[in-house]
Amino acid sequence: MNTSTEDLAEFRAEVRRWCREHVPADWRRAQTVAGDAEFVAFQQAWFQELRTGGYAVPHWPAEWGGGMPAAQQVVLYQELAAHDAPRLVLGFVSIHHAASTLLAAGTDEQRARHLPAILDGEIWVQGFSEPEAGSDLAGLRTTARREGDGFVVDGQKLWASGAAHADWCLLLARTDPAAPKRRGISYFLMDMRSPGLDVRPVRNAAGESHFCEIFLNGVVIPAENLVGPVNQGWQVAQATLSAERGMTMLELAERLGNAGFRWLVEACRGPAPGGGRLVDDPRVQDRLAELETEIAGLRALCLGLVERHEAGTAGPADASVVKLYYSELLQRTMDFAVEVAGLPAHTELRKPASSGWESGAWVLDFIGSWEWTIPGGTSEIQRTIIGERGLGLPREPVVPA
Amino acid sequence: MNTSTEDLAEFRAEVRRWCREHVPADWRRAQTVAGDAEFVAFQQAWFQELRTGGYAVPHWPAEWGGGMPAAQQVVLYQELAAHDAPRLVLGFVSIHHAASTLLAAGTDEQRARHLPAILDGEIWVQGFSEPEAGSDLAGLRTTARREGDGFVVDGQKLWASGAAHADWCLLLARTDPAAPKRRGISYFLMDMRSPGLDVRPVRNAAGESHFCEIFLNGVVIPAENLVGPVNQGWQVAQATLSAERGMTMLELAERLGNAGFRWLVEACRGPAPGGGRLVDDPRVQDRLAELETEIAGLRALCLGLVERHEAGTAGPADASVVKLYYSELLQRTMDFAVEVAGLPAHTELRKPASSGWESGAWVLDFIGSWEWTIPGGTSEIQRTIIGERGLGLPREPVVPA
Amino acid sequence: MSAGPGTAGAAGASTPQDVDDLRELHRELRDVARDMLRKTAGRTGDDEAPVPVDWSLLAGSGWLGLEVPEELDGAGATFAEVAVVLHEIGRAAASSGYLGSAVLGVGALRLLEPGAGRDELLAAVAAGEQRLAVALPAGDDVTIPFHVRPATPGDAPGAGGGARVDGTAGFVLDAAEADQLLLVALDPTGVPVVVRVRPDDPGVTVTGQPVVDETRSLGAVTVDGAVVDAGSVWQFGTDPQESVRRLLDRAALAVACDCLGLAEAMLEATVDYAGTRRQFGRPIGSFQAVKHACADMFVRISVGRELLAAGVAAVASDDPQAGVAVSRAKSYVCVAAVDVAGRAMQLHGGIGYTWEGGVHVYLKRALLGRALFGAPAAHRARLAARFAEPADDPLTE
Amino acid sequence: MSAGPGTAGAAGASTPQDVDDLRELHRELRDVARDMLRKTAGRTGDDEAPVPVDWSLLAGSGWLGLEVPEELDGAGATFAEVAVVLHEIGRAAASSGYLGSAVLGVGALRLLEPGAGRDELLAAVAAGEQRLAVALPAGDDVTIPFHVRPATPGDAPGAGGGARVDGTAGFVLDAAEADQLLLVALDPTGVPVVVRVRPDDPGVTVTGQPVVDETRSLGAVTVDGAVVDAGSVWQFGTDPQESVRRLLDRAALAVACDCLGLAEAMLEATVDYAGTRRQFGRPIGSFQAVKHACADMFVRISVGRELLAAGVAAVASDDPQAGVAVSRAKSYVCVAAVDVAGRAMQLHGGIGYTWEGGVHVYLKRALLGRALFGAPAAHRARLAARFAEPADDPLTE
Repeated sequence: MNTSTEDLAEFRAEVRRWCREHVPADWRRAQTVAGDAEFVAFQQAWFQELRTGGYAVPHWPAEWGGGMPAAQQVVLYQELAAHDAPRLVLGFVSIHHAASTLLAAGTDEQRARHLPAILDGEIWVQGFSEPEAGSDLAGLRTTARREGDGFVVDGQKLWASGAAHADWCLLLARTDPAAPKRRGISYFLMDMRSPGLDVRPVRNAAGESHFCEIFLNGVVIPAENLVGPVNQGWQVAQATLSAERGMTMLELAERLGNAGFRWLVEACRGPAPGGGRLVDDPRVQDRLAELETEIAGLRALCLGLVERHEAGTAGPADASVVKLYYSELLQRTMDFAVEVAGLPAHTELRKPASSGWESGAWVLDFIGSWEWTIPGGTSEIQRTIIGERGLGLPREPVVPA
Repeated sequence: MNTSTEDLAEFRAEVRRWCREHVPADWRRAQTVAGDAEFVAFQQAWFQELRTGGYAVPHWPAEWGGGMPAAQQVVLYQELAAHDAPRLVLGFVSIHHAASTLLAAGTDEQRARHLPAILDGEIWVQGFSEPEAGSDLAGLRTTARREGDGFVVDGQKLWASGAAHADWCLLLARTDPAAPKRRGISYFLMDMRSPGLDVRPVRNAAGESHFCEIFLNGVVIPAENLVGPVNQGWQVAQATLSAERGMTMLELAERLGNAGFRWLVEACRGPAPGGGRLVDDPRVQDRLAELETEIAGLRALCLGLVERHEAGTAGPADASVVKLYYSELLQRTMDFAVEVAGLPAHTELRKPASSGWESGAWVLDFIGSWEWTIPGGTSEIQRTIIGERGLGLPREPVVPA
Repeated sequence: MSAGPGTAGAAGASTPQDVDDLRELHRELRDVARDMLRKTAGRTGDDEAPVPVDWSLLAGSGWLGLEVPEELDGAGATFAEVAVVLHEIGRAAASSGYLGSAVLGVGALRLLEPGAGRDELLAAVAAGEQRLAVALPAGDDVTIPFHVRPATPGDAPGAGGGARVDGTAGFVLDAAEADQLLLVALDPTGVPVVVRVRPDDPGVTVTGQPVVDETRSLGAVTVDGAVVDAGSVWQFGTDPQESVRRLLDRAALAVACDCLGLAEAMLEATVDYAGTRRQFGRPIGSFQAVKHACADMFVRISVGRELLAAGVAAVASDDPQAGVAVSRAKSYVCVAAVDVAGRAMQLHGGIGYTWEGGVHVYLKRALLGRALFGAPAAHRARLAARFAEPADDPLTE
Repeated sequence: MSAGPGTAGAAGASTPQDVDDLRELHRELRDVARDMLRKTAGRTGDDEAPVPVDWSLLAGSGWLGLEVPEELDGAGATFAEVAVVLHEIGRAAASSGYLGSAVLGVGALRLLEPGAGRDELLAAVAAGEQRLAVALPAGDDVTIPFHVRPATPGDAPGAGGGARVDGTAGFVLDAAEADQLLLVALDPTGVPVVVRVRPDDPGVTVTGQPVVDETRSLGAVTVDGAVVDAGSVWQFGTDPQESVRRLLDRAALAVACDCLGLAEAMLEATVDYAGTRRQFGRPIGSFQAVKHACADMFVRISVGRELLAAGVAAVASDDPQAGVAVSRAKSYVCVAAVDVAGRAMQLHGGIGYTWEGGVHVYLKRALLGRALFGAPAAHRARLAARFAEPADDPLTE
């Protein structure tokens, strides 16, 4: 497939056509009041719709149904954002984290078992964080004890987004309690219908309950569901992180630029409280130009990361740079949106399910932006990673216990 | 002395009268091209002028020629700034650091010897920093060896502002090399005409040479010039810090508000490059209002620190709060000044000697602002002090050597 | 972190002894308020929404009449004391009708010409018998929202001698719970007046406006041809335009007091958490990333406290230049409060982002506070108007 | 920190192989430049002022004619290659006339209608025989500074057929060292043209304008009734207004390239220093305050590099929409460079504040770069003009 300017223009026209025909009209209103079941049904239906168009897993290898060049993916995500298409929220872990783990470290059997299933709607959840292991995954306490042909898992997971609807879980658990902290951890695929498993939703700061606690009491995982070698789980998790990051961010950057920021500008074109329009206020203009510039930088950064990842030239901290920058830029942008939107913004009490991180319910979007600066390694942790792995600065000395 | 509104208004009128009669006309031009000798002569003359007016050492105790209530000092500094009076640059360490050390920890003999001399123009320099002890004074290597009736000092001092013109030096030197880092340091008054002493100016980033290195080779200090007990020098230095800080900042805050910021606003009232005036640009207005607000906060903070210090209720990190906040606010303000002043600001190649930290030569002023964020404990160190002493957060764990 | 510098002003105090007495008084008031609010604030009901502080507790505390003259059974105190209470309510992120009744309601009434109706109402508010809300501009647009004209028989049967009121105001604090509403209105000659109506008067509609911050009660007040008797249209005691400005300044400053209180609470909670939560084998507060962020919060709060104290002193002493100090305090403190609450959420890590963790309550309240009664940019624009031409006496005192 | 993403553009490359070849070419160019500049830049003379890079070295390197067509003995390359050199000159904070001659001079000449005089000059510049400076607006005000009208015998004896030039331009880069000056002027009908004069022509005055940044040479060019022959008034090849805009974009972007280079150098120097300097018994780079500040510098530079690459690609390919990418790059990179150099000074501690430490050289250069050819606010205002009304195709590609 070529990515010349002409080919991309043609592809864009094709996606535009598709979006005009397939993006559901007025889904926002319905999803704003949707219950859980409606949300799941809508997500599954939209995923299949995208799949029919060939747009569900563009980032997967061609043999599994993807194979779209990064430049085309950018166009796809731009158009989906510009046409206000629903986002794949429920299947996010499935098509990104689960798939990239299976592709990078799974067995042929695991891939054959799960990749087609994901295309058919299998939902995954990530089971990494724990109460005592937030940013410090080395503090993981969940154990997986070898027993016969499998492992028996006990422990507790936190911040497992979407666990209530998940079929499968990417699980990190400690298989060698005696090993040093980052060693002795293994990576499993866990069936969420296993006995001994209890899922409880946790309400987040924005009032949504997609995060869950997962309680694990003697859950049995067959040995064939181990990913990579025993005790190498931390390394497996790290290795897939960079790949995931680039691909997920490609979409999110275009959403921020072509949905979130565009709505913000449109909102500023409406009448301002004291008369006139906000967009004609030089203070607002200045800030909009600054944010647009930063978002343009983000978009280029994300594309660059994907390209370098494909070329095998990505730096050891590139994924952290993108995560940190996106998180804080999202937060800054939403903060500004809250400020310019004034009091009426505070009356938006629910954001539509299936929407992006910037839904237009700016106050909730701003609060939701901490879901980016905290989970998956806080901004503070990302800065440490960038300093140490990206710049080679000396590590924090180890403190005697 | 009373500080009612009426009394302050009367005092203000008196200071205004004095300023109109005594502030030298057009001193800026002369001081911009002044050589070293002219600078020193001008500073000494201005100090005596202020002394005649009763304004040289308002913060000293009444018995030594001061005794002015803080509220009056504020008025004094406001008017001196508003009338663009020269600053006491050369005598700064003498009337602040030296005096407060002598008052708090000196002997009667030391006070009687030096305080009147300072009024007569005795110049002091602070000899604290060393090449290996920048922000970490505990790393001090200069030694003072007991020998007969005195101490013999060897070592090197850095960043000694004004050492080239100084008569005396406030010196920290290690008297017990075996003691833990912050112990075993003593505090001395050192005669700068002592044999074995060599002073070399160091050019700073702004191109000025008031900083000096002091080389000490077998310099003899008589025992009577010890301040406080042997090996308690670090504590003496710390104890006087808070007092100094409040008093020095009271003046600097009013300079920033009533000289620096006012000139900045005046500059913005002139014609802008593309026509119109900068002060009518809402972006500039917004930033000016923000800076003015922050400066108002600084001024109140400084007065509060002096008052709490007098009342004995100052918090353990109050001095650090003021130093950190002033430093960074000065830097932000100068940065903005450079930006709005545009290309012409870059042609100001010298700032007038005897002027404040904001002289109107904005580029040099901006660069000079690092003299506030680095020496005397960097901003990073101040944040650590605030976190640990002000908020009681746990200290950085000690690393095994 | 004990009470630092600048605990709300010393207006009216002229000797050092007076100042000390007032400080002591404020300290006591603060301790009582903190204790009471700790016990009652922060509870949620079955619907998980915050339960307001019991009105009888507020009435019993005497806080409702702090600024009501002693002869009307109030405490005869000033805004300086009200500020202490507001600050504590903010610290507790308490849900209460205090702002609507005791701060805006009493504040509006005290700006009016004295009279029997007004005095009666002041006494009733002080006693907690009547709850008020004041319908005044709540955002950046300060256009007066209501209009009054003489009523004609066409407006209502027998309406002669009365007045007809029209207009609408959004985001009116504590409107839904108010027994009486004070509408800031323009009379037919364009002079601001205050009109008293009741929520159930014909033509008056009060609609709740739920906001993301569940600790605040806001409502839209729509008045469509309501007819009131002449005794319910009240004149301001002095320059009416100036009086409206003072009322708006009071509202803005009240929100700033609240915001400083909640920022302090967030810093304290963060320091506590950082001292106990361990990661990488150490309390997280020993890491510079956390420690220095807390130090920055401390600096912001220290500066905000000084600016707020200046605003409170100016308003409490009816300083004609109070607007400058108010706009400084409102713009600085409310931005700082959002930043501090946001940092608190960040430094609390995962727990900070949960509903249970409670940090979100403060962040939402701070965000609403930033928008209420003039966004920071609006207050800065007001300050900046002074820069256009040189002042007679340019000294910033 | 090796060469990261987006090393200056790939304009003109249409296949992946071309892209790879171009990357390799840029890498070589960069390595040669870095090596050469390391050896020669940063030296100071007896007066402690920086010594410019030897002109013969520049001429010998072939960099002066990178954009000069091959038939005029240039390299026939594009702005993408010039950007690589500019970036390295910035990294070294080198004093050189490269910008005036090879970037602005050649850039201006290439925008003109081809002709013998122009081509001769291009060849002479490529060979290093003639040094140029271009007098164009250097600040936020982009008013064209010179005017041309037909000369009359009153202007000079025998001036018939020639042209008279008047005007003045400040802050002209490399003016004092130029053999010839290209003045951007308006002809009598208000159409922009370029006038070639020599510094010693009657009526032409070039005055040095020393600035705090000693690594740059700036001058004021005053032309008071200078008379030139008709062959020295040159027309632009395409839309003249558009051509001036492109020249200004080129100037702004060239400064941004320089600023990114110096920011990178400052980050590297800081990382080196932080890895070796010890305080409190540890390398200071192991403290989060230092480490996280370096991480922020790295992020800023990474983002700036991408924005710059987009600008360079747009200018190199004569994209008519290049202005957007240029204004983004100029505003972002030049602000970032000042911040990075400032942080570098801070993190170097005492040594960072000495003249000897050398950080100040970079900070001063960054500050001048921020102001040259449009301050960040001016470029943002230009970007913001696009927001006023919805675009036909709103996609930001």
